[in-house]
Amino acid sequence: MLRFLLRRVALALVTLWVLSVIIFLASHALPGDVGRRILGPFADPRAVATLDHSLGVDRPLLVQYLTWIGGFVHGDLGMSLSFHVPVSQLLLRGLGNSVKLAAVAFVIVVPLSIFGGIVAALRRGRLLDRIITVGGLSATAMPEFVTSIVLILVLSISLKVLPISVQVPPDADPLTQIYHLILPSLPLVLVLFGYIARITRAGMIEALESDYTRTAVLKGLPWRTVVIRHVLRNALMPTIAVVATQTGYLIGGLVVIETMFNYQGIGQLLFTAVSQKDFPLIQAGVMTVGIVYLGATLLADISYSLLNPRIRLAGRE
Amino acid sequence: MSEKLGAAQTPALQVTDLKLSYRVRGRDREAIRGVTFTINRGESYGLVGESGCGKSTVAYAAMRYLPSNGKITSGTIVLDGRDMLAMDGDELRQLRAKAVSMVYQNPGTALNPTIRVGDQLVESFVTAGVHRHEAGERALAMLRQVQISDPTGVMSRYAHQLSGGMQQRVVIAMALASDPTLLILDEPTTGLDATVEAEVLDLIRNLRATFGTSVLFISHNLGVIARMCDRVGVLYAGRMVEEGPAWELLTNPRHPYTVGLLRCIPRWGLSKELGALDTIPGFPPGIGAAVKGCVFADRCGLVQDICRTKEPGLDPVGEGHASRCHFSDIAQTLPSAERDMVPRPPVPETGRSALSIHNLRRTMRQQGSSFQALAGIDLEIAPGEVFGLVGESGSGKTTLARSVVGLGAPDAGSEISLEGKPLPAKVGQRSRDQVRAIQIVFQNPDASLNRRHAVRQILGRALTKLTGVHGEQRARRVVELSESVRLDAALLDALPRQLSGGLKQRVGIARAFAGEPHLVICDEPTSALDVSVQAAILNLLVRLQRDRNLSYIFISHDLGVVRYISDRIGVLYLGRLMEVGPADVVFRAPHHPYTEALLSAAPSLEVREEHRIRLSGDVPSAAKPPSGCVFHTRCPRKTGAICEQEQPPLAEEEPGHFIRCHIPIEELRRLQKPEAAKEAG
Amino acid sequence: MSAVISFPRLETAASARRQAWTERLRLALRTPSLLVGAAVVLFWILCAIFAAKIAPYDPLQPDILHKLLPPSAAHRFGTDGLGRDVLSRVIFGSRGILVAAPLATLLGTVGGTAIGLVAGYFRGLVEEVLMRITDAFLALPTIVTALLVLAAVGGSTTTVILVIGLGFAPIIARTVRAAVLSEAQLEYVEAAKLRQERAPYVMFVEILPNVMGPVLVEFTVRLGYAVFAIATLSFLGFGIPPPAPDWGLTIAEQYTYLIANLWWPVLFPALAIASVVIAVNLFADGLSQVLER
Amino acid sequence: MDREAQRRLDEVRKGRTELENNAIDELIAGRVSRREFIRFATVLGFSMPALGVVLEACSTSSTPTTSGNIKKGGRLNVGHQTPAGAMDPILTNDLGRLTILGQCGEYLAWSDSNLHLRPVLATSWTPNSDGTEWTFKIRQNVKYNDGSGPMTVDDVVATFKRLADPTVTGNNALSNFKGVLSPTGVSKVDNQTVKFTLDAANGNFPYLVSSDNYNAIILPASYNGGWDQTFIGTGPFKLKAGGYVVNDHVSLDRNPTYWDPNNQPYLDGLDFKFYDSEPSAILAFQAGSLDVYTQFSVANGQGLLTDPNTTVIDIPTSAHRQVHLRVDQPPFNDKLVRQAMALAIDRPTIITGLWNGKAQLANDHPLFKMYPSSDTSIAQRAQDITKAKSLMAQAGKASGVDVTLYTEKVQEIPALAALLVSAGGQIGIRITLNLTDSGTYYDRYWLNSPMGITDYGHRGVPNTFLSAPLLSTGTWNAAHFANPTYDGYYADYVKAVDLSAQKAVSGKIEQLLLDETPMLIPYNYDFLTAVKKKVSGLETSGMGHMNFRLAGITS
Repeated sequence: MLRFLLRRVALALVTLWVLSVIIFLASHALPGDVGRRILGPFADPRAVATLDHSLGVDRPLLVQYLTWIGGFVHGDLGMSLSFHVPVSQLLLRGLGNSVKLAAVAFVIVVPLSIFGGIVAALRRGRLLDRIITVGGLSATAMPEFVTSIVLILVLSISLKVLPISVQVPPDADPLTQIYHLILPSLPLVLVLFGYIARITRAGMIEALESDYTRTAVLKGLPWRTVVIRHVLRNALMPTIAVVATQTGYLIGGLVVIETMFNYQGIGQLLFTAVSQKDFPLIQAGVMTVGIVYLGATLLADISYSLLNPRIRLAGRE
Repeated sequence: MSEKLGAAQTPALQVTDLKLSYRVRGRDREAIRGVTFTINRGESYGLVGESGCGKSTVAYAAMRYLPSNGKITSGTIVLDGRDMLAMDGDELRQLRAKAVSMVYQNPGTALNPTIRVGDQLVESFVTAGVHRHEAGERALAMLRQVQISDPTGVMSRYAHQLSGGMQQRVVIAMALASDPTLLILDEPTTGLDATVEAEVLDLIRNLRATFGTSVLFISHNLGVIARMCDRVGVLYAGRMVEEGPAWELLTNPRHPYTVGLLRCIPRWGLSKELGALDTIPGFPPGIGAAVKGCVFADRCGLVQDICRTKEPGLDPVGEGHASRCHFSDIAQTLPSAERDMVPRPPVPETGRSALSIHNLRRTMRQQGSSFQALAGIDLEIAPGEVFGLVGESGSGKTTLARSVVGLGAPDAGSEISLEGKPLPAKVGQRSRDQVRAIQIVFQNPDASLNRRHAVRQILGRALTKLTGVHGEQRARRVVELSESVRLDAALLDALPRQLSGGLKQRVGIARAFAGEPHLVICDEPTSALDVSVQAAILNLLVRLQRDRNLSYIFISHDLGVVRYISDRIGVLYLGRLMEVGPADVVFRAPHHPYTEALLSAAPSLEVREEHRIRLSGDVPSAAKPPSGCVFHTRCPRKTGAICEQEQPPLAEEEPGHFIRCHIPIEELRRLQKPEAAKEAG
Repeated sequence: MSAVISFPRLETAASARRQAWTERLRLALRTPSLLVGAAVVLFWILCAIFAAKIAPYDPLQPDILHKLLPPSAAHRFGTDGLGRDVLSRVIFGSRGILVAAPLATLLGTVGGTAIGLVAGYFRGLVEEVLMRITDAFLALPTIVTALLVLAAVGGSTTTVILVIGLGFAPIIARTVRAAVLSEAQLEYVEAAKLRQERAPYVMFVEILPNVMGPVLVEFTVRLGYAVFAIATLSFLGFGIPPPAPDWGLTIAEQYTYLIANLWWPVLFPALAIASVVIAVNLFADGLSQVLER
Repeated sequence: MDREAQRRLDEVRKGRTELENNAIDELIAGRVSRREFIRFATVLGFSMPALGVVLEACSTSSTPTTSGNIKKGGRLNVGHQTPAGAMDPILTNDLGRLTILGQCGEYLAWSDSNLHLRPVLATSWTPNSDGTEWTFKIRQNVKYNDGSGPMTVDDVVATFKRLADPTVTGNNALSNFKGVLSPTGVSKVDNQTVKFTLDAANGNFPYLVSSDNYNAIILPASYNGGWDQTFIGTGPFKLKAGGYVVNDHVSLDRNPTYWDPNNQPYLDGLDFKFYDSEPSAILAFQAGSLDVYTQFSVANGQGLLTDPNTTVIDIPTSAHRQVHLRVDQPPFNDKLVRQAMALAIDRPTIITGLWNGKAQLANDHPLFKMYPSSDTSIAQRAQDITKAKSLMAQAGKASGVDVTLYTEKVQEIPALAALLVSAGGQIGIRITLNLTDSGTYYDRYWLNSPMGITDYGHRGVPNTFLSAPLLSTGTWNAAHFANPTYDGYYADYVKAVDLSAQKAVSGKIEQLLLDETPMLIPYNYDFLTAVKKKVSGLETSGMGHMNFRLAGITS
């Protein structure tokens, strides 16, 4: 178990390092000159050169990389070129906001889709199964910007049941905050629903067709007990891993959603950074996305291994 | 118990004219074509037949547990006096909870991997109506009854922490929790090692005696059936073709299929010198195939016109013995399908060796720890010799085979030489001649043949790479090669999945022979096949070996098969050869205690109940081999401290007969006398 | 000598193969999701090919005095903010995505399959290095990778194809590697080694055909996501540049009209995207069902 | 003009410079319109009473519009473009920042929507006779919004020395002061007076110290960076504690120490919420989370224009899209082809269709009608396909030419590009579009493309428009236009301080540019601000300033 975890952590760290190199190289492929980007097209070339020098972007790549990654390790992510504030400040706030939004989406989607997947598997091949799988597939297939528009039109503008604005007074109580986040989280919910439900359904079907389920049924256990005690526990294990890998997908969705709803999360921050070629922010932002994803998958690995006695007890005996 | 006695008059299970079909690709295909049988109270009833004949389907039908596409189209199933097909869900559940239980193949998957074994067992008791407080105690007691040594410890473990044998004991314990009227055992020991299998079978016999449970025992292995059952039914293509008392049926079969099946089996003491094995040509009708007349007519050597038009009834041919054959009286005159086996001249003692292995060691890593899969093997194989290698799983048989062909390099210091010349460790380093000289026939043709390559491509590529032929010549050689393994040239364009198991294995054999090898390693080449097919493959291998005078290393866990085909035999245990000698010598006492245990564990058609020795426990982990003689932990003949401290040498006790044991051969001979006498008789 | 054993149920292996194909085709015809998916995709392919014949107007021709006309007989889907015919733009819009999405997916599939094959076959250091790079890319959502690259090189159809391909390659590499790992354990691979086949032969001739099933399924699944991703990139302004009648771009350009209840310039491209993605996904779903059996 | 008026006019004339008297003469003679006069007079620094006298004498009147019924208190939610960089006056170069600057800081003068200057921190100003020296009287007893102060002449001097200093990194004010004002040219005369000695004569200098030069808010002499922490200035609002969150919002409170006792802000405060994308801001405005959305485009704001609950404040500006036609490369190296392209464009249709009328016709030169110095008598170019085709034939290009149009994906520019494609197509100029993000356009294509559309913001005076993109030495000369005659005209224009002289040069420039056609300018577009009906009193400017001082919520 410990060995397993250590290996996973080590792998994640190596992956992170590779990621940092990729990001660094990619962001240095950005065209144009950093100083020019900061000072704008109408600035004096001498001023640009001076700024470049003071930023250190005229030094060798390796030196720049080491400086950057060194700063990163110490929590110094540099200054944002477009906002002139420390990148860490922007990212922390963005991440906090995104986590709120993602949490609302997860809280809605995870129980819903798992339940949907379970129901579909239990009604396999019947109408309800078709509705859930095809419906889920369709929802997953719709780009967030398409669903957002429809949801805004229907829920906010026509029915006026949800506020369109995600801006909550900062001192608002948590319930109000959540209320404001429901609408933007719905497109994410739709995208994730089909996916998680599908995996849950597949896991359920595999578990339902397994020998141990047959054992349980032939033991004469009531069907409810078979499902709850024997099937679910095994069926939901792959779902956990999937839910975690969906965080990556979720961040991709957040770029769109946050931009559309003008929600100051990491997605919008990334979008802005990329639009404005604010490379310290791009680097740190993309790194953060990577860290969040790897952290989430690591967390999933850990919970998976805790739930799976095969891994939990490995090395013992 | 009292309930059972009270109901003693009604049979435990009564299946009448059961017909069942599966809906496959939109069509209902009949799999069970009318099966009738009765299992009486306390009776053990065996159901045998080759794969696809419908054994398991009948078993699951008896529990009314069918896949969603399966449908019972007619017939009745009466269990414990109750009509199962008329039950609603709750009644059925009650019945399963209390009256009928099942144990099946792969105990590892039958147990829930995420629930502690104890909890699963307790659950069985609770479901059967035992009070929750009491269930724990009862579970422990039951574990003791299935002879689990540390029941408390096992209760708190998960399935994956138990060995296969232990898992099966737990499953059996669960099945017996409800003290069922009927226990269905579906290939309960398939996949277990011979010694473990013997133990489990013994356990089942004993438990049956204790509980008085009726048993439906399903197996493809006639030997197991013979040992376990009172009465036997032979299924063929969803039809009961013969039924009778076990002993009577196996010694005096009255249906050509049973006769053929029995003849296919390499019986005890039978060797290739004594003649070819019989085979059953052709294929059984598939599920849903329209059958007119006798289901066996297409493959029957006694077939007459009437067989194709009129279906014979299951008519009595003796006391409780019935056969579904128009000619049951002459069934045993079934002509043999293979007649061409001539005794082979004995291996010439030229003193040359085809393959020489010296101090072969192989250290392998698994989950971070390393272990010796092979711990110093010395072996000489003469040209034209068949060397049989037996041993349980994990003994290193396959590792040895792989080392010889050059897949997976042995440790430094190991020496393998081919015809006197040292052989590079890895196949990539070997010359083309060396590569073509040593080839292998794999166990599972499904895995060893590329699913996407046609037979012609598989054979042609092997010919090109091994012999360098191209174009026209290659095309001709492919045809020759396929004919040499008796594969119709029309099948050359087929993909492996379009071929039956036996045909696939012929392709595998042809491929191994493409480069005209000097040494072929046969790694369990028939263990995935039905006995009738196995016989044909064994015959083929014998013929090829005889015609080309090449050497085999023949690996198998089936002692009968090894005995049949081998000239010499080596017995492997934990990466060490425990005994090596001429086949007939090794099979005749005295033998190494491990060989003795293996021999006595092997289920066979001969009744040899009195003198069996049993090994307790499982094969120790190769990562932590026992000190001294590696076998001492399980050895029934262990003499004392010396066995634990000192590894005995592989000593030549008789000319050509080597045994690795501290016990002197005379002592072994004395200890094993009774069996030896039996064997000789 | 006993007779050579023949296969009684088949005349020749060739007919056996034909039978296998017809069997599979029959199975495909009995899989509704596959059929519906294929039909819709085919519909759009026809639209793309014959766009010039079908479309009533030039999709790029503005007529700003007749902008934002609701659907009518002259303009079945109405006109957009520049007075261009929405129907014609939707029809022509199929072109970009139907070229870009398959190309991007193909690129990702070919690249990913190669990486997966090499990693799964060679194991050891090669595998470690490849998989770490793959993992690093996997840690980023495709959209983020795409933004990163598009920011660097600017948006054009070519870069979008390349970047989506780049984003997909690691995902496909993972799938292929897993399949290769289990294939490589099978003995036919050892049989190949036992006749001294070179690694490329083993990878591409022996193993590849056997992992084509998962690759094919992955391809169709990715294809659906490619449509999704390309549309999203266009929407974010990093994809195919205007004035192309690209659906995602059109939605981005016109979605504010929704507020003024001018729904037609947005709804129709949105439906088009949805129909393509759903169709491709249905097709993928059906295909995996057919291949599974 | 009655005698009394005449007498008072004469009084006013007495203290005036020659330039000022010249302006008055022009007005009386009817050579300048009242509007032009006011503008010119304010440039020259007529004090309000004096201006009033002149206009009254000429039977005109100037009464600033005031709104009634505004209640005191309340806050407004303002949707606003995200500031594109550090909140620092000297670095500011975008609407996102300048609007915020203007809430907390003030300028010497305010340039209103009609390009009239109104005294703010300066009470009056006067040029010397040739326009090389300008003297400003500074308002007294003005406190800063942190309670410090009062603002002194030293503060003003320090502010402008900094703004004119070319060594300050990222100094955006240089675009106005380069060649006009050096740090040494700023001097304190006395405790109430500042003198600017210019590098060259400039008749429009007061605009450069007004709100049109948005960098020029007056800061304490002690100011040394870090504006985003303090938001210091003399304006009607101040930063609410912790109210600035980068990339998110700014919350401002009323400045309780605001200097003007008669014009205290009604509002308790303003909450600016930043939006990266216009559609999301419009959605938020539409859904009621915003009271004001500072600037929206017609393309995205169709809904706002027709919304009964919304007032649209519509200010004409000199902001425009400049389509450069590179004169030293085919196909536009031929004047005839350039003219043909210009004649192919149907400007009124574009204004109606693309802008819903919220734009003004322009005539392919930057001397827009809104500038008093422009010569409005030059005929407006109109679509003439026949003539365009014959010009193409005349140029030997009857079979057509191919060209790539590069531009940025900003606001309606892609639509304009599409319309140009369609216009060119009519006469055989086959245009391929290459649209990129702004950064790429300016980095790579702007100055290196045969044809491009560049986005030019509002300027209070045309000087920059006439120099940078058109002079042979011009730094933004994307058309690579090099015409000595033009360069000469430009020098004359800048030197001219006399309105009629300016107009005369303007006419020549306009004609030359129409003939040469190095650029197409189809329109000036209006600055549109969306305000909820309940909000009143908001004053906007073409530059993008939002004067919330007199804004409030109506009861």
